[in-house]
Amino acid sequence: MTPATKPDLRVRIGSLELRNPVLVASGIIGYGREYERLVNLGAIGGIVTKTVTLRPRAGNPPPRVVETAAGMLNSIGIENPGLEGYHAVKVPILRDLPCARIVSVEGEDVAEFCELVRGVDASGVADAIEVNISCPNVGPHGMRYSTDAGNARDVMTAIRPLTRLPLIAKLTPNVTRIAEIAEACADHGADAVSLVNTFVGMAVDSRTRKPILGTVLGGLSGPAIKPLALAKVWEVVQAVDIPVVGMGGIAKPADALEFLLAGCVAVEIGTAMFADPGLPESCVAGIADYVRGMREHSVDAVIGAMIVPEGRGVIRAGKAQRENARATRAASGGSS
Amino acid sequence: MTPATKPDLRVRIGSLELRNPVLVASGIIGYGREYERLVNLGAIGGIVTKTVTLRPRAGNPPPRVVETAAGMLNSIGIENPGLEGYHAVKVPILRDLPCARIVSVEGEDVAEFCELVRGVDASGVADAIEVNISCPNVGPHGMRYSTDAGNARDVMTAIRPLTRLPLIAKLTPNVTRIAEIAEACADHGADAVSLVNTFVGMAVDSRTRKPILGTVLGGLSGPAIKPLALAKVWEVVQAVDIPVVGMGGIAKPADALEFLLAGCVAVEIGTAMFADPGLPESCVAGIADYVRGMREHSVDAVIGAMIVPEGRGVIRAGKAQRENARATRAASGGSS
Amino acid sequence: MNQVDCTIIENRELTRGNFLLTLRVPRQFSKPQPGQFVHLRLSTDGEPLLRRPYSLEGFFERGRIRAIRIYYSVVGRGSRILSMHPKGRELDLIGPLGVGFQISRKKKTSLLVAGGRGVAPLLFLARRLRERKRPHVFLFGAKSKYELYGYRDVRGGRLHLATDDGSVGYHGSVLDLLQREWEEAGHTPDTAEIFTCGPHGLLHAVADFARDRGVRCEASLEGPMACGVGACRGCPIPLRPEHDGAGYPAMCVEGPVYDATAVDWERLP
Amino acid sequence: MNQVDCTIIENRELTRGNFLLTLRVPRQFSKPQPGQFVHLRLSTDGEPLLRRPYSLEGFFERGRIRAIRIYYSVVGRGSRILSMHPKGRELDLIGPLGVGFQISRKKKTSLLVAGGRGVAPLLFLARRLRERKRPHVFLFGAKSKYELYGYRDVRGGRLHLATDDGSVGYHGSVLDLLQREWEEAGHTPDTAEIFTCGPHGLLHAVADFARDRGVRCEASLEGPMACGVGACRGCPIPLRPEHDGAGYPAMCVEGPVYDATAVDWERLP
Ligand SMILES: Cc1cc2nc3c(=O)[nH]c(=O)nc-3n(C[C@H](O)[C@H](O)[C@H](O)COP(=O)(O)OP(=O)(O)OC[C@H]3O[C@@H](n4cnc5c(N)ncnc54)[C@H](O)[C@@H]3O)c2cc1C
Ligand SMILES: Cc1cc2nc3c(=O)[nH]c(=O)nc-3n(C[C@H](O)[C@H](O)[C@H](O)COP(=O)(O)OP(=O)(O)OC[C@H]3O[C@@H](n4cnc5c(N)ncnc54)[C@H](O)[C@@H]3O)c2cc1C
Ligand SMILES: Cc1cc2nc3c(=O)[nH]c(=O)nc-3n(C[C@H](O)[C@H](O)[C@H](O)COP(=O)(O)O)c2cc1C
Ligand SMILES: Cc1cc2nc3c(=O)[nH]c(=O)nc-3n(C[C@H](O)[C@H](O)[C@H](O)COP(=O)(O)O)c2cc1C
Ligand code: FES
Ligand code: FES
Repeated sequence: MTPATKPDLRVRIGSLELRNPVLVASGIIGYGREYERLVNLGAIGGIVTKTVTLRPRAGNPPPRVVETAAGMLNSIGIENPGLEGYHAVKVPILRDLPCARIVSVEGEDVAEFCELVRGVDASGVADAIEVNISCPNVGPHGMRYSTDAGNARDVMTAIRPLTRLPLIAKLTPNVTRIAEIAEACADHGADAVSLVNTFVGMAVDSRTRKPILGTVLGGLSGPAIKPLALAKVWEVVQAVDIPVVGMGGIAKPADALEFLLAGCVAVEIGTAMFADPGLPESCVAGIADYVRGMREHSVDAVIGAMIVPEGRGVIRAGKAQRENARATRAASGGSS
Repeated sequence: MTPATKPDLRVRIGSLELRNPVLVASGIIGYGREYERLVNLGAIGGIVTKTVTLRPRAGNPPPRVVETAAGMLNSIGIENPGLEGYHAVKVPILRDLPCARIVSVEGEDVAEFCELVRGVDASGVADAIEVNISCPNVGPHGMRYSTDAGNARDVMTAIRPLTRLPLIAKLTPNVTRIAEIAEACADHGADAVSLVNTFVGMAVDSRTRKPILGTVLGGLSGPAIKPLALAKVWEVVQAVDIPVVGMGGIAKPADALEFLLAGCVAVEIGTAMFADPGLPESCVAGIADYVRGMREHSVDAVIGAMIVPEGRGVIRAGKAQRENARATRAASGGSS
Repeated sequence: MNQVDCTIIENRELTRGNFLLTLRVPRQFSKPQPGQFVHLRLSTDGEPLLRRPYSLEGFFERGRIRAIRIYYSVVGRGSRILSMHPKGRELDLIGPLGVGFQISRKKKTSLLVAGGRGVAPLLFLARRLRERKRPHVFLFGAKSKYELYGYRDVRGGRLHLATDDGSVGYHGSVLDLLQREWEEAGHTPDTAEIFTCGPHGLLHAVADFARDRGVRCEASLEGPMACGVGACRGCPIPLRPEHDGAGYPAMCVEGPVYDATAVDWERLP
Repeated sequence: MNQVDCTIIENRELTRGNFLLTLRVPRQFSKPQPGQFVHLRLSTDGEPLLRRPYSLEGFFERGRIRAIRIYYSVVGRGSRILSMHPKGRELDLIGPLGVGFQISRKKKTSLLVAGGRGVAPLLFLARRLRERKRPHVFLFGAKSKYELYGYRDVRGGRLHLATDDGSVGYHGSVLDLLQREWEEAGHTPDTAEIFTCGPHGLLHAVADFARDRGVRCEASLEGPMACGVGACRGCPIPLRPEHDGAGYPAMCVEGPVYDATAVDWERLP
């Protein structure tokens, strides 16, 4: 077990063990099929599916995407086949994936969330559920759930008894204090929180004098938001004990490391994958190299290892778990 | 008065008439002196000074700036000579400036805001006051004022009787609903609101495992935030009737136009000026060209001229005023 | 479809702002159909952030060398960067993507209606029609003779040119040429079909022309794309009300060539 | 100080990743002092967003032609872009900026302590000292002989070299050279002063050396900058506790050359 051996990159989100901390974010890779020739899913931790809603959604009118400085705005509007379509069309695809399958769901009210969680649980192919209480693109409903800690609590309280799958609550950054919402989720049964979803943004075409997106407003993602995403993560890792999954603008392995160092147990890769489908795999390699460079043998040594200046914060998220994992591994005497 | 004549770019913020709608943002150009050889202040609308606080501030420990994807993080910490230093050192500089002088102030509580407004009013060189209730870099105090509509109301209510100068409340974007704070300012005496101040952000150096900024968190500015700034502006222009001054990521004339089209009566140029000190002047030229291209003779034709898709919003900000201006000019039969 | 590294053989400015890019592609790049596109990564430093889609102007095999050609205009930051790439530079592309033009089983005359740089995929199609010995007529309109790229290659069928400034061919729109060809040659929906590519306004007009007459008509569409492979749903094709329920086909996988008479042109970006 | 457009006369890679850039500057560019810097705009498309500060390696006038030289290393995106700019390209720069090295009125021997690419402003200073016929000793340390740039130009004073790998000169640190020079030549605070530029660790050590002996010592500092002209307060120089009350001098206007014994090196980024 010298640093030269293959480092142990396994991490846990509740009862789910991932082979490494690199996931693909929701909305980026569909349900895995479209990118199957471009991404080696067997090398990464897992994927989060496009969000499933109860009824099918055709999505928003075009244009739905526009590139901005180091970012992109989207207003997809959760185009998806609905829960029935999920069962009929997507479950068979997910069944064969060689990595963890985290199914993302979003309801318009508590009852819908319950139905979705029951449905996904019954589908038998989900390794975890990402509870999308944060999409900025589906009007007042999504925003309502996303910006109010009380609603987050109601959703989590209602769905928690319905499944034994790990529940990851996905948070919006478009709030004054994201930690409040994270706390509400942690206190009411979430096994982890993931953040950030997109930031509300807008672009205007001065030639046509029109907003560029059909919906006027959309969600900003990509490298432009990385500093903002990290700050939100920083707020949350100091507020909750459950694991935090970080994302927002990751475009190279060093970006993924910033999130892990800041206390995230795993990361999700989004927009930058459109240009570089190999990015999730290269992040895995970069993290392994980094662990080796630290002369450590497990990614646990990286998570939350940021050196925080005196009096400027303490990372709580996932700490107990990490210490526990370390102890277990020490006791069992070995890594993979 | 054919479109070929020089367009009338004058705009009003309360009782202040600007020769054109292009200002330099607070914290970018000091009090005008440092950039005097690089910027033709006589060609632009005005400058907003570095924020003045009651007591001198040495600012935050280094590093204070770091470049990110299409943006920069800063944690200057309002380094300034305090109100006394302002009187002694800065007033003489401001006196000679060939453009409007908007003095930015920030207090740690209502009493400090009052003292600052009285002091700046008495200094006799301010054409307006920008009330900075939004700085993310001075810890709990700034953030407290910035994220709570009640505090905004208290500050505005207290300072309004102390001066006849136009008061422009500068808002933070780091809130769930910025319109609430804008409304509180509008209802309690603000002549205008300006937005956005920086977004809270963070960067980590994975090589040293340390946060890059000395304060861990800083404020993100530059082109990266333009879509976010526009979305905040869009929220505010639909909520208040007073003029809105827009900023955030303007790096070319077309960016300035996006803000004007979305309903801003003026814009402030920030970070992008560090690379291109001629930017404010080229924005003025670009706006004039655009007015000509529309075959109009006044910038009033641009402000709020965005074509909004059916049912997706109505621009209120500055409308009455603009219509009024149009009527007055029509009656007086001419522009400049 | 594959992600491959290819090498710039040539990247030449033909007329002001219009470039012909020839790329050597490896074996893994499967044989493309006319109308298909590739998704090009223009830089690896994140600027621009997204890939850019380009239709294929042609595919060529000579011995063991395979090459593709793209005809492109400099319109923004991505294409500007592309125009500066020297010969020998490697480019990462994903392709061939999307569905191309579908030539009817039934032997019909293909009317190819090209506007400006939209000529690119139609040149590819014309070569294919010629190989298959299918009758076709090539109608090509552009601003001026300087924008008339590639038509000298068109050999298998009749060729009619139009320019806005009258510098070559008919002085006016290619739409007039279509109208004239239709009437003078006596085409019917049973004997002819239309393939078109060009500016939005032209496609819209050709689509109306076809719908009015009940002619089969395919257009190669353009619009913003992110993934290019059908995963992100960022490239919806808006359909006319009578197609409601079909949702929004994705331009990148169900297009970019699509039934022009079904598209709601008012709502296409 | 002015904003001027200047033209690249030469941009040559001397050793792996280390470039010498020669720029023709217009008349409005006033005569710079050794230790001053220029703020270069490396691209106009916003990437990178900020200018980059570079010390002057030299200033040359021949007839009506004025030129400056910069010796730089490729370390990140900005310098990489700079390294790709061809001869003839125009670059927008602001300068000369900041305060340079202050040679004492009183005639002292200047000990120039250079580490790696930090040699650049000291070469400029050495030329100035030679012109003024001031005694000086040039101590230069680098990783290996390949990083020893420009020392052949040093003609006015004694020269001692050190390399980490022993490939040329003393096998070890330039700090040892300073120590030896100090002792062997019998310098005192009254007869000698130190000017230094190089990596953070070296400057810190030289500063400690100087403070211990009460020698006047100026260092050319580096750190992130935004405006470069004193407006944004983004480039604070942290001072040692005994200088509390002086606040944070701005590196760009009160530096980049600053009293090394006053700097709090632990807190300098
Ligand atoms: C399937 C497909 C095939 C294409 N084939 C070709 C081709 O063969 N040759 C060619 O020159 N171009 C083609 N295009 C268009 C090409 O993709 C765009 O010109 C390119 O993406 C512009 O990138 P940019 O960074 O230079 O411009 P940007 O900076 O992204 O944009 C510059 C301007 O062009 C507009 N624009 C951007 N993308 C598009 C687009 N896709 N359609 C219309 N307007 C756009 C923007 O609104 C903006 O006003 C094709 C597009 C698609 C979707
Ligand atoms: C007054 C002054 C004079 C300078 N003179 C020279 C010179 O003569 N020759 C030369 O090669 N360089 C010089 N530098 C440093 C030079 O400015 C940086 O190397 C350059 O800004 C890096 O830009 P980049 O975009 O290539 O790197 P970035 O992508 O910005 O950064 C790459 C890496 O370098 C680090 N870095 C960035 N800027 C600095 C900096 N200013 N100081 C230390 N580390 C930094 C970053 O943290 C990062 O790790 C000087 C700096 C200052 C302030
Ligand atoms: C095109 C697109 C579609 C997205 N769809 C979803 C979605 O359906 N559900 C969801 O939770 N997040 C969705 N997201 C948000 C991403 O999962 C992620 O939170 C966000 O993009 C930030 O990460 P990035 O900057 O790496 O892209 C979408 C993002 C993009 C760009
Ligand atoms: C270095 C720096 C210092 C700033 N200082 C202040 C300040 O003192 N007061 C203030 O109200 N805003 C300050 N700001 C915020 C700007 O005025 C502006 O709101 C913000 O940068 C967004 O605009 P931009 O993206 O164009 O830079 C500062 C911004 C920067 C980059
Ligand atoms: S571009 Fe992603 S689905 Fe078409
Ligand atoms: S870089 Fe702006 S004050 Fe020095």
